[in-house]
This record gives sequence, structure tokens and C-alpha cells, in this order.
Amino acid sequence: MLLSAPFLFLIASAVLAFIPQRLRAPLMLVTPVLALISIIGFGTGNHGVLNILNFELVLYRIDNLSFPFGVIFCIAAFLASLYAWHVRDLTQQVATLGYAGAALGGVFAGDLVTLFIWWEATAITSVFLIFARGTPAAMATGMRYLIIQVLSGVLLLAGLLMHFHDTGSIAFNHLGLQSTGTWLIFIAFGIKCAFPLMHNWLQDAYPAATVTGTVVLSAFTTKMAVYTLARGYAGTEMLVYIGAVMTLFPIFFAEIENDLRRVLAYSLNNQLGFMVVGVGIGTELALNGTVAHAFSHILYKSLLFMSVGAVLYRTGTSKASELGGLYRTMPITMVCCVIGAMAISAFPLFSGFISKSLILDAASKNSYYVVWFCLVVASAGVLSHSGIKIPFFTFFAHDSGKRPAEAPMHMRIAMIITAFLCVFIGVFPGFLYSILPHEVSYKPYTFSHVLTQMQLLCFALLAFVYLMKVGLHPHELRRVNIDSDWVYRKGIPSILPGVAASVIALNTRSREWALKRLERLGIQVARYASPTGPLADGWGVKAMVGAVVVLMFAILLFNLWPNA
Amino acid sequence: MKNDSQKQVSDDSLTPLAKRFLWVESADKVRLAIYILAGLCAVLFILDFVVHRHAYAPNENTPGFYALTGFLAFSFIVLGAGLLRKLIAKPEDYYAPNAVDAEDYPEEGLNREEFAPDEIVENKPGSGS
Amino acid sequence: MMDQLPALQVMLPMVAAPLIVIIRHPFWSWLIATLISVCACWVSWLMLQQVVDGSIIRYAIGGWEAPTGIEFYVDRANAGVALLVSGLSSVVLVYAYHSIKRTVDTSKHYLFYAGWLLCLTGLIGMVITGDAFNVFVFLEISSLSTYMLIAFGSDRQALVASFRYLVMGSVGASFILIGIGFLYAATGTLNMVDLAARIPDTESPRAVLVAFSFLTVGLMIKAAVFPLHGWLLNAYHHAPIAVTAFLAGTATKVSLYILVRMFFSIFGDEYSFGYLLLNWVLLPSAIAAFVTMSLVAIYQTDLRRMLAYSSVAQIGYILAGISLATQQGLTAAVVHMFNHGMVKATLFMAVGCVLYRAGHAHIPSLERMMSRMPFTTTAFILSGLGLIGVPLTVGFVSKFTLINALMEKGWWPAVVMILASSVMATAYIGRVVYLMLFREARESSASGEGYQEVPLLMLVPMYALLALGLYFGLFGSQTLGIASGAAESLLGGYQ
Amino acid sequence: MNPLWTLLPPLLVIPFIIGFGEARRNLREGSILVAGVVLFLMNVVLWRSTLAGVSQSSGELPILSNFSLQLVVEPMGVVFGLLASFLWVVTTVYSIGYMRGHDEKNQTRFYTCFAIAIAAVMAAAYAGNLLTLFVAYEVITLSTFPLVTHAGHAGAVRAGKIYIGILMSSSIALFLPAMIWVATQAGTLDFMAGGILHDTGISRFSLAVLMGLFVFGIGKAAVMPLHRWLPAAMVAPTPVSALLHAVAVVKTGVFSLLKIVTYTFGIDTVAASGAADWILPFTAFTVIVASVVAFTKDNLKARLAYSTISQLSYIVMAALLATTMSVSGGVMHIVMHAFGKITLFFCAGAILVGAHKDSVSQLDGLGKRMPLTMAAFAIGALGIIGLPPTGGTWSKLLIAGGSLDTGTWFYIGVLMLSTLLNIAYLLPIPLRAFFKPLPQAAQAQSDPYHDAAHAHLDDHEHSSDAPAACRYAIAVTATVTVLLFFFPGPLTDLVALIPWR
Repeated sequence: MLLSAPFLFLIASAVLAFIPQRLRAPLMLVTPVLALISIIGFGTGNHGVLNILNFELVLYRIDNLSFPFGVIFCIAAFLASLYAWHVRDLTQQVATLGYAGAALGGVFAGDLVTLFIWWEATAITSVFLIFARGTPAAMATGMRYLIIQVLSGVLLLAGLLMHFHDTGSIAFNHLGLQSTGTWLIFIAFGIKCAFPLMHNWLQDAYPAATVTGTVVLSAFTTKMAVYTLARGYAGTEMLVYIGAVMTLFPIFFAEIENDLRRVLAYSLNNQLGFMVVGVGIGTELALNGTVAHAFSHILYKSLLFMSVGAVLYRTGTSKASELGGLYRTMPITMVCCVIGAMAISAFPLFSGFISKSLILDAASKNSYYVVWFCLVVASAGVLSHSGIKIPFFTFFAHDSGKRPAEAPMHMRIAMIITAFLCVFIGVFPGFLYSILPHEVSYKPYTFSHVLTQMQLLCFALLAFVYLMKVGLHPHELRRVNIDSDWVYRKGIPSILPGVAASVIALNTRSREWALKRLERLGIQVARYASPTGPLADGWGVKAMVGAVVVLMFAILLFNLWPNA
Repeated sequence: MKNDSQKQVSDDSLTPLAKRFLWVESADKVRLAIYILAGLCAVLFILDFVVHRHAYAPNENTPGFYALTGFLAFSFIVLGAGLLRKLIAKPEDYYAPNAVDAEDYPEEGLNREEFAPDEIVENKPGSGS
Repeated sequence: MMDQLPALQVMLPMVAAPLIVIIRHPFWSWLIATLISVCACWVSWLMLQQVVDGSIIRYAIGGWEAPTGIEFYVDRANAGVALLVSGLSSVVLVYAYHSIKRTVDTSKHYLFYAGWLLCLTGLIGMVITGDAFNVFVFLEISSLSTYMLIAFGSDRQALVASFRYLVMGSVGASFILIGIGFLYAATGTLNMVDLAARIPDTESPRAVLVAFSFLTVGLMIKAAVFPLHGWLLNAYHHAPIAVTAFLAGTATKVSLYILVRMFFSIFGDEYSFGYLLLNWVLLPSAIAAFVTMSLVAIYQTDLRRMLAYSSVAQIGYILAGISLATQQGLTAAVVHMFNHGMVKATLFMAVGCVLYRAGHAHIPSLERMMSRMPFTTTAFILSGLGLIGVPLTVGFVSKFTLINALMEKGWWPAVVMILASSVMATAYIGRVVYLMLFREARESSASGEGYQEVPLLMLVPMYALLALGLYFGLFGSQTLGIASGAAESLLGGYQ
Repeated sequence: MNPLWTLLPPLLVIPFIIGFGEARRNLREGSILVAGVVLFLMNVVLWRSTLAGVSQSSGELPILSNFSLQLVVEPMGVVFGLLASFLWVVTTVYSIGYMRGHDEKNQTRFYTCFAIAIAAVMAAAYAGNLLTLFVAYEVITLSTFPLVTHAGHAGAVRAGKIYIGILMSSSIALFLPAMIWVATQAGTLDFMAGGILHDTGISRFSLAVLMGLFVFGIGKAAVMPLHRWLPAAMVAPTPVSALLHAVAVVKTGVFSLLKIVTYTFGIDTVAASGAADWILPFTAFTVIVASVVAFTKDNLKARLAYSTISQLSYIVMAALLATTMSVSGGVMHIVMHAFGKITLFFCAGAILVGAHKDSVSQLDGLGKRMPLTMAAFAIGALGIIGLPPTGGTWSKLLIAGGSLDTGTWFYIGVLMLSTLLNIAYLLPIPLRAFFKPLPQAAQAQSDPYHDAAHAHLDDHEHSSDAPAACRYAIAVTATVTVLLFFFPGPLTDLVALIPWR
């Protein structure tokens, strides 16, 4: 079991703390490779079955669904580690490996308890990538992130216990929305998957992480959530609509967002929407699409975060309003960024094209026409914020006058490899299709498919050009935009002090009142009971004679009692 | 090049790769690029009438469906976002000090380096923090 | 010889008292008193051995059989009380040597010890006699000698206290006499066994009722039952501390014993509690006692007075047990008589040690007693815990039994009150313990530095009694066994 | 082995403690360590034989006619005995560093009272009946009182009064009558599988009242409103706080409740009668409100104290939910929380000794100076929150799971909410130490309560971390906290042996 992929990562992250500085970065590169070998080596099946506390745990389940996620997680960990070669901060390094391990563990968990543990572990490990920024704002953001992540965890815990209570099983297979327990689990997954209104942690946290941290963060948590949805809730129709909303609304926010890393976070949210739709449709084709999209998405989103991160690394900012014209001195970064942008925009020959198409096809095949149309619109939207905005405002647009040096060598290598993979998958989809959970008979490169996609994208580009020309395209401004997180960042905090103050005042006042009463009572009691008080000193002869009379009377009285 | 305090880098000292993109500085060449794009769009639009597409969704087969959708969706999103901004945009320090928007990225995590034409080859990885 | 034990029990101290008056030597009178007391104790121990199996000793004085003559009647119930009385007397007498030498003029020592022995005679006589009028006689013997002993107190108020006790005690005694008179009038006998047999079919129930009420109230005065306890406070406070220790352990307990005997053996529990509903008098009185007196004790500034109030409260516990009129309740009452006698005597002895060295028992001045008089303080604390009823002490045994008895009867309000009183007991003992252990001595009382421990002759008896208390705390089943037997005898009436 | 033997090491070491005294303190503390190790080994022996199915008991000491003192070994007691004896050793090691580093006075008295308390804890752990448990409970109260007032200043005295006042009066006024009531009803006080009250014909109302008497009479369980002694006791030296708040005192309280629910009431009786239903809201209230209060406390130890109050109510809740799962969880949580919380207290003490800081707001940047301490703090905090990789995960899982069997989902929600609150008040402590920069004017602040700190400010200013002995202790408890996550087996095996019916 110690040789399983998650544990390899965990062990490596523990080992990091005890080895010299110069060996750490290489170890971080080696670990994902070993883990990948381990995943392949273990082969499909349930491993590490054990019984703790009446729970039958399946620590390591490799099957068609979890395998591709395992593979891409290892690749992502490798690329992120390479990108972070320069980092000397042990906290980040340990967190990176631990986080990747936890995500792998979650994907390979064969039961809900194990999943819960890894689920929490991803939260605990990943938050350090935010804390590592080391500023008070990062502290606050990290705490928000952690609390939401753990909220997801505790909901999962509550849900799994209820599920266990209902069914007596903790096996993690298809769950469906059948009981309160499964609903709670669904919400738990939904939080990590950034469902609408539960999404804010994503946009809040990713821009706050370190340069390299964001790359790591972008890969795992949400995709693990997609995996769990695919495992537990495939074919849940509600997901189709949730996903459709997810694809649409972040686009608007991304469009006007200034911080490019937050733009990418919104974009990530939008891409998750495609995957969620795929899960919701739940057919073999759709699930294949989800997995494939997750796979390719991890790559191009990493690539985009890497390129923006490289810019941040060199210039100290990732705000669109401060950037522009960087193509001159960072051409390689720029090219990689453009490749990433084209991949996410699903240009033919790029990875996004061959994965997103599966989902769109599944939607229309299953007659979700409205949803399908939403996805088409969203595809145009993806082009707007990720395909155009990111590269255009960073590297072109109006010249900011910044002349930073090209990204460091290791970053460039990491970006180039990632860019290569984006293109490779796009050109040779068979490789990716071969590891998808179900048999793939889909042909992405049909003429009509390429044509329609090119029409969509080119006319969208044309619209962009037109809007730029007539000046209707919004300018990049130094602004933040309110999202629903306003509720817990401004709304509740603004009334909380008042509420707290009144509760405290009530408490204080009632306590004071009670104390005063008690004190008065104490004084009264003391007056009676003190050495000179009547209780202590009132027992002279007269009192006694009186008492004698009373007692005599009392005893005689009982003679007259009816029961006599 | 309005920011004169920054170190001036002449276009000649750029890497070959960067030089390939210098055309974006020229208004003519950009206009040319736009024309090319427009032309491409026209061709794609025409192809719709020529080629029979396989379709599932209603109206999907309507000629120009994707073209129109692309153009209108994009415009709608951009314009809609512009309206949205009027509603929800706030100054950068709105959430300060509990949000990173109002603060600079800490310098110790960065490696600011100006472009130096002479040493196109990067200094070794890891020279950062 | 063994047949004569009851007579010996009474005769020994009675004869020794005049002997001391003749000898007049302080030391010898102490020694004689002590030895006689020890002998009496031994005798009562032997008697207890004889009756513990449930048998009864009936001893006709001078060979005149009852009902004509006077007889001693010894069973499980009173043999234990006699042992308690004579035992405490012995222990306290040993202790009293130094204490009395310090406070009483040497020339009067013989009177003191003679008085003590007379008091002992009276108490033991009250306990073992089987004759109602004899009870009165012995009661007067003990009372009169007690008035004298109290008057030996070192301060002037001792005389006042003694006089007050005399007045109240006389009232009580006359009530008892009146009660006995009515009984005699109604039944024509004074022998208690005979009384018990004749009362149920007497022709003048009114007279019996009047006798009952006079006897009850009279005995309640002597037993210091709330609210008739007025004499006790000053008496305990101002008497020589050895006398206080002795009286606190014995005098009230003996009166309570007589009360119990009267209720259960002479009149019978059917009459006292079934017909007269006496518990409606006793229980309120008991509850009032342990609630108010515990409360008052918290505010006291003199250790002796605090313990005096505590005594009244504890008598309340015993009374509560009696008023239950059940086997369990009586067991609790009897065992608490015994336990409280030991504990309270120990506590007063410890106070005596403090007085011996410090000259006062002012509570706020007791800071850091632990470092000055460690043995005394330890004894005080351990028996104080016993008074509170901390587990593993005798107090716990009696409290457990009492509450258990109350619960079985379903008298919940009484349970609540007992618990409240226990908490108060924690407060008043805890306050003193805290001062003794932790409070730093203030500047003013620093002059009192250089206290030493008291002489060994004071420590040894105190610790003997303490050890006994601790032993019975750990092996409460032994005392409970005897008490349960006693309760059985009492409830069973005279055979 | 006769469980009575376990009382001997802590009692026999007392003459040595007093005999060696201050003059030969190495010998004094060495003897305590020896006693501690012996005691731990004894408990291990009891553990092994319990696993082997051998039941052991001591002779009876009849302090009342029908009721005796008796020690009986059963699985729950073994868990507690092992825990307390192990932590005694660790705490002693820590105390050596702390008490010397802090130049505490009256160390002999400290160690003596400590030993008495441990003996009483052993008696409580192996109590064979309610009476024994009650006796041990009271002895613990009394023996820890001098520890609370150790500092001797006015604040400590006031705190001591609150401490003893609440604990003694609640136990006398409520616990004692409850016990006697049981005796009256059942005629026995023995701990028996399945309880002793089910066939006594006691009414449901009476059961409910009785349960209330126990829960509130056992003031050490600190269910609100009987919690105030716990924060008050914080004036004690940190090893005492660690002992009080992780091992001896508070755990005796909840342990007693678990035992009473399991062996006196019987979980089926409780569940069937609904006797605990009216008390459960109190525990829920305590869980939440104590967490909120903890959030507002800046003083480190005060925050930990309120955290303890909250956590104790987890266990009380677990006991009152009265399902096998929840009670198992409660027993496990005793252990899990003990290790987590003792780690936190050790750290708090180390911060006080090493850096002279006692407030959360002073900790910025301290992580660089005391990395081990703050890392351990983070682990301990995770343990309290119940997140992997700490053992607290398992116990929380079980308690939450057990709450479902009662048919209400309210308590699971309480636990979940509390988890989030725990994060909010515990995690920022290590985080600000690690991730916030040292304040610009890093002048050493000292604690007004500990004047001794002033004199040695300069000596310690250069020391990088807490004294070595403290660090060893911290490392041990933090490691165990993590190990309990990966290897809960020994604990679960024991818990599985608890005879429920």
C-alpha cells in the first residue's frame, strides 16, 4: 500500500523535510513519475481493503474512471513541480506533493470514508499554497478558503454517515439523489466543484496563492470533485442545468475582471460547467467527454496559469490594467500562452477541441437543445476571456512599457512541455481517447465539425475586432467586482458586530442583574446569619419558651388529626 | 513607449521569436490581419451553403447559424459584461485588508528582472528567491 | 463478674467521684478519673460484645426485680451509646490533662474531675437504665455536673452560659419529670418495659398524650433540637474546651437516644408516627436546623461557635433519620450519632490545641496554621472533611445512609435540603481549611510566630480518635452493622 | 494483575518526592519518571490481559454495608488508564523543562499533588462501581485544588475558589444524590454490562431527572452552565493545565459519564427511555457557544480552555446519544482530544517559557523562532478540529455517525458547525506564527501574571525554542496525535471489547 500513488506522494512530501535543499526539487520531479509507474503497475482493481471501526475501507481502487484522472494528476504534478523548480520554500514544496497525493487518494478512494479523509486532506494541504504568500490578506483568504473547503468536508461526512445509516454501506459507487445523505454528499461535491453560488472560494483563493501555488491549485481540487460527481451522480439531470449555468455566468465576470489569475479562475469555473453538463447527461459519450475535458483542461489551464504566473513572477503584477506589450521580451511565454488560449477556446488541432466536442455532441444527441445552445454561447465566451483577453491584454494591447526578462528556463521548459501536450492531444486524440472510461467511437475531425467550430470562433473574433474598433469593448480598470461572496465578506461582517454586541450586552446586563440580586440576597442573608444576626443570636430563654409552647401545641394538635 | 523611466529596449535587440511579432505595432499590418480574418469569415460563411452538415439540434443546419451565434454571443457577452460592471465594480481596496487585490505581491516571491539583450540565455534556474 | 457489668458501669464513676474529692490532688484526680473512665469504657465494650448478637441484659439493682425494683436494660441500641459515651470520656480525659492545667486553677482540679465523673455517671446511667424515673435522676446528675463543668470555663461569660443552660436545662428536666408523672398516673408503673406494655391499653389516653408531649419537648431541650438549642451555643463556646469536646460528642446524643427509646420502644412507632404524625414536628425542625444553622456557621468568626452551630445542624440530620421511623432511617440516625460524636469531639480537641497555643480561636487569625501546628491542623482538616461528608470519611457513611433512607421513603424535599446543607458545610469547613493551608499570614499576626505543637498527651488522644474515625470511614460496614442492629432493637420495641 | 497495583506507583513515589525535595530535584523528578514508566507498564499488562479476555478485579472494601470500593478492569477503563499513565510520563518530562524554565516555587508540593491526582485517576479508570468512581472523583478535585492555586497570588486564589466551589458543590448537591438514588433503586452500584436500572421499574421521568443529576453533578464534564471553573483554573502552571485539561480532571468527568451511561443506565435504557433528550440541547449549546467564546479570547490558554469545554461536550453528547457507535466514539475522543489538547497546552507553555508570550495577538512571526512548537501546535489543532491526518478524525466520525441512530440530524449539524468554528479559532494561531511577519517593534512583552518572567527575559531572549524537555514532550504528543490516525487499531480493538449489553 505504501507504494500506491497517494502514499508515494505523502511519503515524498514527508521526506522533503529531511533532505538537503538541493535534493528537494529533483525529488519533486521524480515522485510523480514514480507514482505514474505505480498506478500502471498496480493495475485495475481494488487494493488495500481493510476494516476499521466497522467500516470496510477500500483505499485504492483503480478502474476505468479513476485511471485517467490518476494519470493526468501525475502529469500535472510533474509539470507544476518543474514550473516550481526555483521555489526554495519548504512549506510550498511539502504542500504541493501532499496536495497532489491527497487528490490522487481521493480519486482512487473506493469508499466514502476514505474519500472523506482525502477530501479533507486536499483542503489542509492546498491551503498552505495560499498561506505561503505570507501576507495578511493571504492569511485571511486562506482561512476563508479553508473554512469553505472543510465545510464541504463536513457536509460530506454528514452525508456519508447518513448514507451509511440508510444503506449500511459506505461503498463509493453510483449514489444518485435519493436521500438526505446523498443530497448532502452532492452539495459537498458541489462546493468543491464550484457550483453556482458555491463558487466564490475559487475566484477568491486562486489569485491569492503564490505564483507556483496557483498552478498547483488549479489542477486538483475541482477535477477531483468532477471525478466524484462522475462516480456518484452520473446521469443526474439537475447537473445538466447546473453545468449550463456554470458555463455561462462566470463569463461575464471574467470579462470585466482585472486580475488575470482571477479571470482564469472564472474561466476554470466555466470549463467545469462543461464537465458538469457531461456528468449530468451521463451517457458513455458524455462521461468520456467529461473525463477527456478534465484531462485536457488540466493541461491548458495549467499552461495559462503558468504563463500568467511567469508574467507575475517577472513584473510583480497580474493585473490586465498594468500589463501589455510584453510579447517583445517574453515571446516564449507569449507563444505558450496563446497555445493555451487556443486550446481552451477549442480551436481545431488543440486539446480543447477534441474534448469539448464530446460533451456538446452528447448534449445535442440527448436533446438538451437549450443546454446545448448555452454551451455554444459559452464557447464563444471562452474565447472572449481566455482566448483573447488573457494573451491580448498581457502581451499585446497598449504597451505598458514593462520590459521584463523572459521567464526562467525551468518555467519555459514546463510551459513548452505543457503546450506541446495541448497540441499533441489535439492532433492525436486517439491517445487520450484510449484511456477514457468507455469505448470511444467518436471522430472529432469531421469536416462539418471543424467548419462549424471555425465559424463560431472566427465570427466571435470578428466581433471582438469590431467591438474594439468601435470602442465598445470594456477597458481594463483597476476594480474589484462584487460576487456572491459579498454576503460573507461584507454583508454578514457588517451586521455581525452589532448582533454580537447586543448579545454580549444582553449577557452582561443579565449577569449583572443576577449578580446584583445575588449580592443583595447575600447581604440579607448575612444580616440574618451573621454572629449578631437573629438567626445566630436570637435563641435566648424567651425564644426558647416560645418555641416550647409552639411545639407542645403542635404535638397536641396532631392528636386532633382526622386519621386519629 | 510613453513610460520613459523604464529602460528602453530597442526592437533590434529582441529575440528572433519576438521580432516575428513586431508587425502588431504597425497599423497597416494589423489592418491587413483584420482583412484576412474577415476574408476567412466570408469563406467559412459561404462554405455553409456548399457543404451539407450533419446536425442534431434544431436550426443547427440553418446556414450561418454558427457564424451568427459566434458573433452575437460574443457581442452579447462583452456588452452585457460592460453593463454588469456598472453594477458591481468597486474600488480595489473594497475588501481590504482581507483581500489580495489591494496589496502588491510580496517581493520575496518574485524575481523581477529587466530584459537584457546581451544575455538572452537565462541565468540558471533557481536564482529566484 | 460478667453478670454485674451494668452495675459496674454506673457504679465505677459514681464511687470514684467522691474518692477524688477526698484525694484532692490534681494529678491523681486526673489519673483516677481517666482510669475509671477507661474501665467504664472497657465494661461497655464487654457489654456490647454480649448484646451485639441481639440478646438483652436485664439487671435488677439490688436483686429487686422489676417492676418493683429498678433495672438496667441493655441491648444493642444502648450498649453502643454507652460505649460512645465512656469511650469519648476516656479519650477526652487523657487529652484534658494539659488543657485543663492551662485554664483551670490547680486547686479546683479535683472538683473538675469529680464533676466529670459524675457527669459520666449520669450519662451512662441515662443510657442503660430501664426505669423512667431513674432516667430523670441520672439526667439531673449529669445536668448538674455539666452546669458546674461549664462554669469552669476561663472567661467570665462561662458563668453566664452555665446559668443560661441551668435555666433552660431545668425547664427541660421539669418537663421530663412532669411527663414521667403523667405516665405513672396513667399506667401505674415506671419500668419502661412495663410502660411499653401498658400504654396501648391504658384507660386515660389523654394523660398518655400529655405525658408524651411533655417528655418529647423536655428531651428535645436537652438534645438541643432546633429551635430549643439556645443553651448549646454559649455552653460550647465558653466551657473549657475539653468539656465541650466531651459534651459535643455525648450529651446531646444521649438525650437523643432517650428520645428514640421513648418514641419507638415505650410509645411505639405506631403511636408516635402513625397516630401522632410526629414526623410533622420533627422533620421541619430537623430541616430548619441543618439549613439555618449551617448557614449561620458560615458567618461565624469563632471556631468554637462555628462548630457549635454545626452541632445543632448535625443533630438535625439525626433527627431527620429518626423522623423517618424506618429501619434505614434509624440506622442512619444511630450511625450518625456515633460518627458525629467522634468527629465533633476530634474537631473540638483540635480547636483546644489551637487555643492551647494561640490562646484564641478567632477564625481570621488562623492563617498558615499548617506551617505552625502541622499535626493539629492535619487532624482538624481530616475530621473537618468527615464533618462535610467527603467520601472515605465517617461523615460520608452516615450521609449516604441518611439520604438513601430519605429517598426510599420518597422525601425528596428533605434530600434537597440535606444537600444544600452539605454544600454549606463545605463552605464553612472549607473556609477554615483554606485559611489554615493557603492564606499567607498577615503582618499583624506574624507576631504569633513560634507556635509549637501541643504536648504529646494532647496529640495522642486526638489522633487516636481521628484514627478511629478514619478507620470507620473506610470500614463503615462495621458501624453500619451495629447501628442497623440497634435500629432493629429500637423498632422491635421491648421484648 | 490486580488493578489495585496501579494505585501504588503514584502513591509510593510521594515519599520519594518529599524526601528528595527541592535540594535533589534531579532525583525527585527521576523517581517520578520511574514511577510513571512502571505505572504505564502496569497498564500495558492490564491491556494485554484484557485483550486476552481475562477479567480482573481487586478485593472489595466495604465502606458501606451493601456498597464497597472495588476496582474492576474493563476496556473503557483500560483506555483511560493507558492514556493517563502515558501522559503522566510525558507531562512529567514537560514539567521538568517548564517548571525549571519558569522558576516555579513549591515544586515539591506540585509534584506531590500531581501524583495523588494520578492515583485517583487510576482509581477512577478502574472503578468497579459508582461509589468508587465517586470517591476517586472527589479525591481528584481535592488533590488538584493546590495545583490550581499554585501561584498563590490573589488571582489564583479567586480561581481556586471558583474551581473548588463549582466542582465540590455540584458533586455534593447533584452527583451524590444521583448515586444514592441509583443505590436506592437498584440496590447495587456495580458497573454491569447493560446497566443496572432497566428492571427496577424506575419511571421515565425519574430516569430523565437522574440523568440530569449525573450530567450536571459531574461538573468536570463542564457542560454549560457549570463550565466556569475550567477557564478559571487557567491560572495554574501550564503542566497543570495540560493535566487538568487533557488528562486528569476533565477527562475523568466525561469518562465517568460514559461509564455511567454504559454500565449504570445501559445504553439501551437511555435510548429507549429518552432520558437524555432534554440534556442533549445543553451539550449542543455548549459545543457551539464555547467555540464562539473561544473565538473571542485573545489569551492563548483561555482560548484553549473554552475549546476544551466545547470538546468535552462532544463526549458528553456522545455518551448521551447512547448508541454503541457514539459511545465508542466518545471513548476514542477522550484519547484523541487528550493528545491534541495536551499538545496545544504544552505549546502554549513552551511559548510562555520560550518567548514570554501568552496572547494570540503576540504570536506573529514566532514560527521562525519556535518552528517545532508551532508545527506541533498546528498538528494539535488539526487533532482538535478532527481533520486528517490526526486521530480526531475517527472519533468525530463515530460520534457523528452515532448521532444518526437517534433519528435526529440536529446533532450531526452541531458537530459540523463546531468543526468550522474550531478551524476559525484554532488554526489562525499557528498560521499567524508562521505566515505573518514579526512585528516591527519586536519588543519582548511579558505576562503580567508571571513576574518571574521579567527577571529572566534576557537569558531566554536568545534561546530559539522552548527548553529541551518541553520540546521532547511536545514532539511525543504531536507524533502520537498523528499516529492515532494511521493506526487506530489498538484503540478500536479495545473499544470493540466494551460489553454493551
